[in-house]
Amino acid sequence: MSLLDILAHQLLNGLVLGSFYALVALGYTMIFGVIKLLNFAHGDLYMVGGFIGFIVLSAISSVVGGGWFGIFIAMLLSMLAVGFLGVVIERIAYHPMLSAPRLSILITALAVSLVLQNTALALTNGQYTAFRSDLGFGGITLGGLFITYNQMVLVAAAAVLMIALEFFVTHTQYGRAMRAVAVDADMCELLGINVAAVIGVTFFIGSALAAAAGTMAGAYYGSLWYFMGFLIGLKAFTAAVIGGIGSIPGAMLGGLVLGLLEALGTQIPGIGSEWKDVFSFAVLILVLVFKPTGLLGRSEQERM
Amino acid sequence: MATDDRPGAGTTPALARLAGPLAALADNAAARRAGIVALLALMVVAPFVFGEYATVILTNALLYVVLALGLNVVVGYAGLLDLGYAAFFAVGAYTVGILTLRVGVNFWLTLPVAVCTAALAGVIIGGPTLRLRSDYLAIVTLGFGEIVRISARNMSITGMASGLSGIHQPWLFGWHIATPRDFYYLFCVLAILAVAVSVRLADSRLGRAWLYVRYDEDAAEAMGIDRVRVKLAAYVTGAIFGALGGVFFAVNLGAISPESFSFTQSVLILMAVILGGMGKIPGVILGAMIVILGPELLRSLGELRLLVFAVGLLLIMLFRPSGIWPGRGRQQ
Amino acid sequence: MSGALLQLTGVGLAFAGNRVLDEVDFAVPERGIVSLIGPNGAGKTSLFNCITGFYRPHVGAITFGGHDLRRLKPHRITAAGIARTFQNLRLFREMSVPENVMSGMHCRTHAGAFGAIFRPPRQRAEEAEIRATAAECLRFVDIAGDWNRVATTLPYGHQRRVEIARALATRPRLLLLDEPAAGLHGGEKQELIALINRIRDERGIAVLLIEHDTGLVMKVSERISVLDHGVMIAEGTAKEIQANPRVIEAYLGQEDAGADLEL
Amino acid sequence: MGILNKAAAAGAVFVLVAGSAMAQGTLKIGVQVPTTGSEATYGRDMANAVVIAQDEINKAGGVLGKKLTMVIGDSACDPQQAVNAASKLVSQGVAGVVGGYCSGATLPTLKIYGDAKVPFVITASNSTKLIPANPGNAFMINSTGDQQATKATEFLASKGVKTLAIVNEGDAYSQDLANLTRDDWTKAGHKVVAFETANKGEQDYSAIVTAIRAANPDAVFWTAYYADGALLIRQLRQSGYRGVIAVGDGSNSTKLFDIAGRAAEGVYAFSNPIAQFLPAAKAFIKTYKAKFGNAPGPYAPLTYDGMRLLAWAITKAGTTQPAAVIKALASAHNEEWLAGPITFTKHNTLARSNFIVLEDKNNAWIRADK
Repeated sequence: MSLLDILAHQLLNGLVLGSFYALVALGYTMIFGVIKLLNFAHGDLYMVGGFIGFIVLSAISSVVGGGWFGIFIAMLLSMLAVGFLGVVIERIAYHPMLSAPRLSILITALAVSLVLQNTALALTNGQYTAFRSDLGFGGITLGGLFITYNQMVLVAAAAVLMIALEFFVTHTQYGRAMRAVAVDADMCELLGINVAAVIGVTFFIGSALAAAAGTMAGAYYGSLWYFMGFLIGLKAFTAAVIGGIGSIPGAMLGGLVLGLLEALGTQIPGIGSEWKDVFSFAVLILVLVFKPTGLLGRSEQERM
Repeated sequence: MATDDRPGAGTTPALARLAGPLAALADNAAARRAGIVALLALMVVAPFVFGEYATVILTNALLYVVLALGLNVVVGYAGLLDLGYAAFFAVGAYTVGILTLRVGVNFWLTLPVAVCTAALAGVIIGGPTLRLRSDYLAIVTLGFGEIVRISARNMSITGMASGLSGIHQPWLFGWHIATPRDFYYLFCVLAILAVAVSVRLADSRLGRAWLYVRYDEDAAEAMGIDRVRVKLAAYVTGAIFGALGGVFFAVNLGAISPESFSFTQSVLILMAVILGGMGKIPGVILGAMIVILGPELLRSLGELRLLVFAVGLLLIMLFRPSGIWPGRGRQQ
Repeated sequence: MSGALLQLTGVGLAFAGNRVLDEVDFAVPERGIVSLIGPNGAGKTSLFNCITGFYRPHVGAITFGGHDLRRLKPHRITAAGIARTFQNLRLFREMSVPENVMSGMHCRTHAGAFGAIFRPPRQRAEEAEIRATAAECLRFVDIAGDWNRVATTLPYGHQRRVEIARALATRPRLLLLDEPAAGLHGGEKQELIALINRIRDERGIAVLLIEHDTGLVMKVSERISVLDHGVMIAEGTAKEIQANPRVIEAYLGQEDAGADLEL
Repeated sequence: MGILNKAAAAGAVFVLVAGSAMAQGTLKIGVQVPTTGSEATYGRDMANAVVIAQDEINKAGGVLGKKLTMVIGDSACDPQQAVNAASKLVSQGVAGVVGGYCSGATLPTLKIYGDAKVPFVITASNSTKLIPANPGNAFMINSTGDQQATKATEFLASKGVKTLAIVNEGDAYSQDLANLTRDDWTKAGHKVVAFETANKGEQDYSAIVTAIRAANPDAVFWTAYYADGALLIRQLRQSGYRGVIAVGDGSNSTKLFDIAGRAAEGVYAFSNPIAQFLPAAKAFIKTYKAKFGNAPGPYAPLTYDGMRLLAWAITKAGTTQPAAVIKALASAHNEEWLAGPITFTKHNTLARSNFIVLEDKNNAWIRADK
């Protein structure tokens, strides 16, 4: 492969990986927007979404097949289920904590994450679960670049979800209410906006997006693991920070940027693949220190 | 643990909760003293009564007492969520490993180096991030924890993924600390020192400043408290506790590897702090005991061990945020 | 007003393009008692926050005893000699009354972790001083019996006084009181007036207060400044202010506040 | 310090009581395996093999007239937990220990058994790092990582491979094997064109795959475990890579096929002797299946051998005296066991290499080196 081909391939890798990061990062950033919470459990919802998608697909594949159509149905049902799970988590665990000190709600979020992870661990005995589907390995060659159909479907699906979200947020009443709550929840309460409902919808959408990513990733990569949400949760948070936490376009951009940084970062001589995660976390820390508002985030007003 | 007889002090509520290991008995100094003496006596005879296996487990529990008390300064006193505490534990352990094995330094001389290295790491990580909103610290420390673990895995000086083994057991004034019982007593001393330091820190200008910043950053700042500096002091103090724990962990086990310093390790230490009751020294000790002795007593739990802890953590946060140890909640 | 203790010149502040303070000139003399009044949303608390470093004004100069305050962080400003109370009580919850007041001594003392652990004589002396000062400040504001209670469980009026004691423990030269009379009943207001006068007379501390209770303001203040929509519209003695047509206009714009001025 | 003396006396009585209880009827053998955690499947498989050996030995009259009872110590594949488990086994007075799966967890227990002078037959752990840490009481009956590296080099070279990419997972076992193979491969005069580390639990290996494709090696060698290996194999084949793919003994599980599916067709695996390819193991497989309902896993034969070897050594020594048992173990000389003859080197490691090569044909392993 020529250097140009390698770069093109790594760009493609970054795009695919970045799509997953972006979908998960969106939920992070939306939830942070409305209740200012770093939802540590978000990455685990991605994992739960993958498992539910797998269970659904196993149940329906005899009827609809295990191809992209079956996966699409499984993904929708998984989104629905995990969306509700997100709402339930918010109601049970976070809602009573909204007025408590920030430390308490952060620890609660961590506890929720651990409960989800360890439930999956107990159910799977810590083993990997093979996600069987009928996806082929076909693709097209563009010059020196080989793109599989799976990659195309995946990136397109992620793009459609993100466009739909953007439309929802800018063109619907709930979407506008969501943005308003993100700016000033107290004021919204005074204006008669049902803030609790807006928070619920936000959790539903954010969790559903994570589930969509989880199902697609499970099918695309072919395996599921109880701990698979941890790393992507961290990476998605990094993506959200790079894009500017609280900003929806920022999360999309951040996901893609991080995907590309990782793919290209491992090409830098001297930084082998073993340093890839150190590279990502170093980027996270540097962004937080030097540009905490990220690429697209608005600067927060001075304190008080 | 002298009783407070200075003017204007009395047994003030927050201090009382922080200070005495038996704060519940704060009103009765004699009962408290008797309790402490009984506890110390039990510590001395435990290895003879319970046998070697129990000694090893108790040694591990005492290590967790030290680590949890250190993290308690960060989380319980200053209210900062640190999810990468194992990183400092690793700094201490690797400092000993590298200096004794690769450089040939005497074990006791590595102690100050470990302390300085941990403090420096604390300043480098804490300095910039403690200026930001406190939530960010959680995620930055998580990232830092992973960076330390992965770096240890990839560098030849840290023995890569296999880690370092053959770390020599130290001598102390002619006493070769070698058997599990020797280490048990060493860790007893360490834990007692950690408790004493925690008590003194809590009842001091700095200890109060941590609480001020934790309860109301703005008001604290308006009272002339430099919040970044005070938080940094907590973070670095915690780092030093962690590193000292790591130093003795390394000589006790004789071998260290990156997987001992994983995220799960950080979470277990955090659980010890929260389950027992953050900010309350006896609570933290209880938490460390639960986290270590619990799984040993309930071996049959097996796979469910962490799930049980996780559910416990969630229930504690929802229904009793002040932790298991009695004492009024700090949350509301 | 050169030689003033606190001097603001042309201070301007804007949030997201909205002007909150516009070209504000303002001064507090040494040992003066000055009030800042104005309708709700006039920018009074914002001005406080500019002085204490919580907000950073976009233009203008703020000097205190001749030193520039603009680039200082809040805790440095406190150390420089400006203490404040908060509009909504901000006592440290779950901490006792003396513990709350001891926070004020933080910027006047030095012991760190080393002192806390090894307790050398110097640290012990300092600790004794902290406690003595806290006790003395509490006596000064006439809180005597409630020392072992958690501060936030005290009656409201007492909590206000604990906040003042806490501010006094920073040993300020200027004390900013943000609506100290809010929520107090008649008798307590009289005590507050006496306390403000004692703070100035016995301790030589200048006092700047924001207050809605114009009656109290008229009684206690030597000078009064009126802020409306971020602009300083009047400055003078109580009599001058009561007679100022712009002030009356500003207050009439606010339906319910007009009555206050009559008092 | 009167109290202390009394307590010491009480403790001594306690130990005596415990000791006399131990001397009756049975002989305790410790089994150190992970029964919880991500490697629990292997641990349970090993424990099952010990059960079979124990039952057979007891049926034949036991050892020194005593019945064997196994005591499981769960290492959880974690160094600290393994140390706890080992101390517990020691304090329970075991006459010897078999097992040891994760090398990282086995390593710190060597000292504990060494201090207590308990003979330890290591049946799976095979990192070369164990060798210098062995105080002399431990015996490794699985071939070590360097022997696997040698086997890999020989086999791949025989397939005409010139350029090799090595991928590990950053853990002690796979990093060790990767480094050893790199050294052997280069020494044999070939080239390692890519040396990569994957992250455990990360699903996307596309960056590594692209790097490998760019280096275009004749073969790719995955030195770590099956779960992530399957993902790598899938993504390599998906990207259009058509060269040889080989995996180390951590990936010789049939679960590799579950995840990798037909992408694993033709993949070579280096493996310790597994039951289905051992002529002597027919009866063992039958018993195992009858008792536990499934086929024995990859380390069952070795662990079965380990238990029987220990019993053999105790019988030969005629006593449970550690020094005598250790001497008897060291004297093993080409006796035939399920997985072949055992003779130890002066480092107490297996003198011969027991590695075999497997190949995936229609998602089942067949022998590739015979």
